[in-house]
Amino acid sequence: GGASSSSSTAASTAASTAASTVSSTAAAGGKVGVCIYKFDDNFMTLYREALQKNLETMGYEVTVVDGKNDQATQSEQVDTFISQGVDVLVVNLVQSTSAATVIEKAKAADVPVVFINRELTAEDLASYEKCCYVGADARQSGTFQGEIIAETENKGDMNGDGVVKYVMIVGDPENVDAQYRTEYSIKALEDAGIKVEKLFEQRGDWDQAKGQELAATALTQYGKDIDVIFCNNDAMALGAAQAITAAGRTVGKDIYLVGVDALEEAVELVNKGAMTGTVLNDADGQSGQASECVKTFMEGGTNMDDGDQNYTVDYVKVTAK
Amino acid sequence: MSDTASTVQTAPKVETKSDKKSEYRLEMSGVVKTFPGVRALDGAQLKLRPGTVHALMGENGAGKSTLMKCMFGIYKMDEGEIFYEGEKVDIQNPMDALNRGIAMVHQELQPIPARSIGENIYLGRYPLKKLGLISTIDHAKMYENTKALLEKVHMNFNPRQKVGTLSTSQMQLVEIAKAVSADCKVLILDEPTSSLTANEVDALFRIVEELKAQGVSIVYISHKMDEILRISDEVTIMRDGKYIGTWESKDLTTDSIITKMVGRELTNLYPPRSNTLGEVVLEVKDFTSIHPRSFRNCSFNLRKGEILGVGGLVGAQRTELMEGIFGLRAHTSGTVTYKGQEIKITRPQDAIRKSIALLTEDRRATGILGVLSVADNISVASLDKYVDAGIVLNDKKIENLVQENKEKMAIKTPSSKTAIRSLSGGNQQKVLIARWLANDPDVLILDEPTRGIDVGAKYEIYCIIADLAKQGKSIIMISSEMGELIGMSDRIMVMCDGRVTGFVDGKEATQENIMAYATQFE
Amino acid sequence: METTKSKFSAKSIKSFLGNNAIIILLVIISIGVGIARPAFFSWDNFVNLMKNTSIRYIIALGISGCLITTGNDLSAGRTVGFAACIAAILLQRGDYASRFYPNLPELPLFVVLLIVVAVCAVIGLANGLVVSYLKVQPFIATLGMQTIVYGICLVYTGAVPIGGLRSDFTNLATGGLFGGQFSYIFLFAIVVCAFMWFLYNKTRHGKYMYAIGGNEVAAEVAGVNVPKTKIKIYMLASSLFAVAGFLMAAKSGGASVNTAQGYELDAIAACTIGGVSTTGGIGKVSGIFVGVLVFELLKIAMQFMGIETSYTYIVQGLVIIVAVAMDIRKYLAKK
Amino acid sequence: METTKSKFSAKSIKSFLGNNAIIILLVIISIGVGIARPAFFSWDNFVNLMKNTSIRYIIALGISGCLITTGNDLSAGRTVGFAACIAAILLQRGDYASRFYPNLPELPLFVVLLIVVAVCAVIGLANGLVVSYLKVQPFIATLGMQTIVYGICLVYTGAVPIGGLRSDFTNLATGGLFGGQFSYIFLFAIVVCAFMWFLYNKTRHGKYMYAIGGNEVAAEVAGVNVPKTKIKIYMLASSLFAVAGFLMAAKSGGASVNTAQGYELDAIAACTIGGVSTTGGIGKVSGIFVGVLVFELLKIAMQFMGIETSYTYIVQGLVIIVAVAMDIRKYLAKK
Ligand SMILES: Nc1ncnc2c1ncn2[C@@H]1O[C@H](COP(=O)(O)OP(=O)(O)OP(=O)(O)O)[C@@H](O)[C@H]1O
Ligand SMILES: Nc1ncnc2c1ncn2[C@@H]1O[C@H](COP(=O)(O)OP(=O)(O)OP(=O)(O)O)[C@@H](O)[C@H]1O
Ligand SMILES: [Mg+2]
Ligand SMILES: [Mg+2]
Repeated sequence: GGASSSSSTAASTAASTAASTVSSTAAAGGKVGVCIYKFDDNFMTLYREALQKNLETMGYEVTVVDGKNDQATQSEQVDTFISQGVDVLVVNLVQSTSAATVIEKAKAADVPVVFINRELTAEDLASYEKCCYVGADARQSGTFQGEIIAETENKGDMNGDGVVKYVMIVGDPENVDAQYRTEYSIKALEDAGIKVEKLFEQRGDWDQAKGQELAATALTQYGKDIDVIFCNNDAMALGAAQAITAAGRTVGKDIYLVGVDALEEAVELVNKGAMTGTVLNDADGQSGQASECVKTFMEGGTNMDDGDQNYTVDYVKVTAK
Repeated sequence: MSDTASTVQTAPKVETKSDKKSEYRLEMSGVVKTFPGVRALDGAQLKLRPGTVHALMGENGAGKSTLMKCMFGIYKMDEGEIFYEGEKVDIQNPMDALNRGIAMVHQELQPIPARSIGENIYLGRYPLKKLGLISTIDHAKMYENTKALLEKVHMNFNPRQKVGTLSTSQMQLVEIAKAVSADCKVLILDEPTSSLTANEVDALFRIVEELKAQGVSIVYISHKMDEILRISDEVTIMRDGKYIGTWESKDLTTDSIITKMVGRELTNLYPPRSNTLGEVVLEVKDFTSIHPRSFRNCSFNLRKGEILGVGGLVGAQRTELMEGIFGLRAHTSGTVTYKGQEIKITRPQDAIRKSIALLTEDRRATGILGVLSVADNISVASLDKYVDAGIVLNDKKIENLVQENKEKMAIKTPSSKTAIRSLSGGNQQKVLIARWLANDPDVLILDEPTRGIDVGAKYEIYCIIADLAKQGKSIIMISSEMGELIGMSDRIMVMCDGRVTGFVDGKEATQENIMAYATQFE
Repeated sequence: METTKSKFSAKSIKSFLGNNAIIILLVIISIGVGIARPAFFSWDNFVNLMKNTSIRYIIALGISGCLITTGNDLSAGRTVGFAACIAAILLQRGDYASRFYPNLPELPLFVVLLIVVAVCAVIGLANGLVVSYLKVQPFIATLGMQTIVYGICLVYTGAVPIGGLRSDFTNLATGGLFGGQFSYIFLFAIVVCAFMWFLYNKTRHGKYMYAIGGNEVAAEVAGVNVPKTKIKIYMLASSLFAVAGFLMAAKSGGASVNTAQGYELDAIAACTIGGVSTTGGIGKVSGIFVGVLVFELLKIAMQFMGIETSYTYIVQGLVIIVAVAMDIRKYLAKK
Repeated sequence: METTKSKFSAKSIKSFLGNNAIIILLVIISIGVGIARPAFFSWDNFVNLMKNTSIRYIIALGISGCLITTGNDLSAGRTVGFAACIAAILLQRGDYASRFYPNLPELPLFVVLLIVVAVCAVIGLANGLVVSYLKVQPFIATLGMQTIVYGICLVYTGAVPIGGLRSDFTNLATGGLFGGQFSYIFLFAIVVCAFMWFLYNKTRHGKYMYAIGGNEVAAEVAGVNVPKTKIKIYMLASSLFAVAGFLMAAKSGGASVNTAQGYELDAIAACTIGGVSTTGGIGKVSGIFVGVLVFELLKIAMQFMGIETSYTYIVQGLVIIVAVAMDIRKYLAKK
């Protein structure tokens, strides 16, 4: 594909190290319990599948459970894993603020924890030496969205009225990703010295059908005024793409559309010019890193030499060249 | 109806005694109540003296139940006033009525099937005991009292038994027990005996006499003339929601009441019959329920053109037997031979396909489709007949059917689109009979067909039955009314305690020989 | 009887207002929003509204049969989602890189529709059998089925979102008759509506359905084949969910296991607002349309007014309650 | 009459099996999993199971009153979540960086519990009023309320997850009597259970509740104050949801707007499995416990067996249906 990644090198390095580790090892068994915040999340589906594959190739027995987007359910699952006697826990928190409780439980049972995807506070992270965090900085994904628009020829101002008027389709705001992407995408535009104006901001709950409906409403209401449609994820962006087509508009010609996740179809649309851009959340890189951390703990090791328990993998911008 | 009303030489509005307010415990006057499409009450009135039984009479749909519901706070009157013990009152709801000492046995029974007899009787006024600061229900006392009450109405039941396991008539007794135990000043009995046999009726009357002696005012609604004359002191008659008059019972005869009620004279109680009996159509052999206490080893046959009466005491399992034959209840053994062929009926559909119909006893629970229209209710069992092109229902044909029956059976309904639940009880019954007649059945099983039906309409129903028999249809008629059984049946089968104990020929039937079989306990 | 006339008409005006309170509410909302935001009265917005309404209406019509027989179908949303996934999978572009079935030939649209309907009808059949023969309350039976269908959909799709749909498929939503103004989605909705009206009013099945809702035991006594009728109702419901899912995939240009989650609750609310009685036996095809319209109009109206989403939940909940409370028919039942 | 005896006892064995089929199922599952995964029989796992069960049991008990009166409370989950959020907000550590109310003094636990119960009781009051006086079907009334409560919670918390709870609060879940073995959460559940048993079986309120469920008109005609009783039921339900939410926040160490989302459906399913009839009038405190236990045991058992999550949905749905179908009491209702 013609999609090109234009991002810091850290991501690719992290990804490649992880990949090499995966292929090199086939260690003796050990039980890993993986708690995913929600099973039907697009990105976490890619992530957990990669993670499961990695861990299984490493020779571990893996059980993955679905937290159903409910911290109480997830806490129960953590309890069950602990009483079941898993060796390492991988936790994609439902609520980052509940990290302390999970750590407390794990600490009491002396089970190492690899937190993934949802960032916990440095304070919590530091409270237990057998835990670490592998993830990406959610703010970055928003910033990249803004930058993609700022890097367009007319700096996002499609109708040339001097202001970038935008529509924001937001995910479930309970997820910090939604809040950060909404905030930082606009901040990036402003930081680039661009004048912005919000026309419409509604919740699409990460859902394609809702993305379509909201974009359709926004388009009927504001028509040509709209310069950009920002979507917190690609599913909603794909829905918005439908609405844009139905409204007789053309991405790149009279409107811009960006998402996050780099779903295959979105990447394809980007290549065809039917979407302005998306941001890759590097599932392979992150899951590789997470597997690596699991292995370290499994083999009795500790965190990075410098004691840093934080492993961050960068996002990657995806635009047509 | 309205033109017949004018032909009556309306009785002078006799105020039986001097018109002093204090004489009455309760007075209702000028009561108007309209429902969408009907004016159910139009200046109705009722005056009750303490310590009397006041019969309230009128045709089906005359507004008797509606008037009582206004008194009991179930309906709000549009106009009119109620004086209770000399004071003008506004009865808000049943709770209010009960608190004032008004109790009611409802025409449409209101049991709570999943709870025990005791809980049903003491619902709303459970005996309590103190448990420290909180009061809890005194179960022991409740069940003890219930037992005593049940004995009073001649029911030998465990007070802890669930009401759902009782038959309609037994539930009616429970309702009566509940009302009489309410320690009331006014007691309304809306067709309390519609499914009771003579014994229970006697027991009820003894209770009524007792209450009367204690000074309770009793409103007694019934379509059974003999009961009215036996028990009542005064009679108020209504027609089309209007007050016709009040008389002392001793001045009245059955005939005069009927004339005042229906606005014309009714000479015969039963129509002449000219049916001829043919070959055996239905033969039931050794029919036994899966329920050990229900019907067992029942055998009988039914001939073409025959009216077979079924008599027995409450609990004789007549209903169960017929429902068993109709496929509503399971049986373990026994055969049904229909027109020479052994048939297997496991659900009502099978029976209906064989052209057997059953008018059930409990109209509300198993008969009417409450929220649906009169038209839907009449046509539901025979829809196959009104279909064009294999699927499309022909509304015109259905409407014709409705109009035909409305006339033939004098069903009083604002329109064919009216929901059946807003008809009076008797009119609902007529609709249900019409439903089955539309299906043109060969064997028609009628379980208490005239339950809650006024004398005029009763005669019409008897005519229909006689006519059907004449056309060669076979009819089984369960009835708790001795007169009806004797007057209408070619042959009477008597049951006791789940067994068939004997057959009596219609012409030789008397109250005595039927009762002899009906009490043949093992 | 003459005197009743005048009173009667006063009453009937009141009852007219009562019966049409919701429509009056709709009109008021529309006018209010239309004045504040003129684009609300644009043709585009009307088309947009009708497209949203069409699909929900099909779902609501499906569920109405269950409600009228005092049943329910909580598996509706998940069934719609499952149908959307299957349709999307079978209608991916040949050149789409991550095709689910890389070697699948290009199937005609109506074949896929038939397949989807057939698969979902099996779900409905299962619901019907469980309700009729195992005598599990519909609420619970279909709640169980909701979970099962979701599980099956997860297993089948692997929770991967399905995209890359053929343009002739998505054209069902974007295109239409008369130069695209009369969306094909309407066409589906109109056909379904006509079919359901006919079924409910002109066929034995419809009458039996109302009879069961009115009094199940009495219907049985009257010779209605209750189990058969119920099974048909649940199968028809699921088939309509399948149609809705098919259209939804076309409309949103893709599907995932999350598609249409929770739509059953909206549909039930819409039915109830539209006068379907959950105590059974009552409900009209036209009423249900009004109920669905209330929902969709309200959603779009709030979006137009730019009400913050958190508040829209509060407004929507209030409207559900108020709309049902305003329906004075039920107060007339008594007193 | 002698002959009936033997037949009757055969029947009663059958009915025993039928009535206890679910318990038998539970035992079989436990033994099976216990053999395959010995850790399943550990004390820790038992404590874990009982903790999970306790909170769900409180929710199910709350909802049972609504179900017994043929009502429902779909706002249960959201109310629990709202309660959890309020409790968490009021019980954040003083030194926690992002405190919701930076200057809030340290409130005693029971004061917070009272506040939470009071707030939720208002929700229940609203439900009860709408159901009793506006005559909105409970399903719809509480569906509307579900949306409203969610909206309020979103507005109140700003969708920010709440953490940094005081350790005396989380200790409710982690600590307990007898050296922590007897969790405080059990204690709550036992008190609630005893209270509800007493209420349902020994008081007028309980009898009225069953009577309304059995036949609402009958109850009204017999002088039961139906609106008052219903309002009490809905208020009590919401109050129990508040208690559950309070405990849930303590147990999961935080709360957010999504906490306990959808729990009402689990609770309703558990009640039904436990023999509460959604057609009203029937349901026992002990049965509900069994129903909840089935759910929680099954969840843990599947996790122990490492069943792939997608399949666990299918299993769970099947178990709901089978468990209710197995309850042969309903077949006996008619003979
Ligand atoms: N809830 C209601 N809604 C509409 N119409 C009603 C309602 N209740 C009664 N009616 C009408 O009011 C009239 C009087 O009915 P009511 O039940 O009082 O008669 P009744 O004298 O008790 O007759 P029956 O002897 O058959 O019991 C009837 O025409 C009936 O159709
Ligand atoms: N579901 C049931 N469970 C247990 N016992 C039942 C059940 N149904 C009926 N019975 C028993 O059957 C008898 C009821 O018979 P029923 O009174 O209906 O006979 P009947 O002769 O038809 O009387 P009637 O014609 O006056 O109704 C009672 O003894 C009752 O206890
Ligand atoms: Mg009457
Ligand atoms: Mg009987």
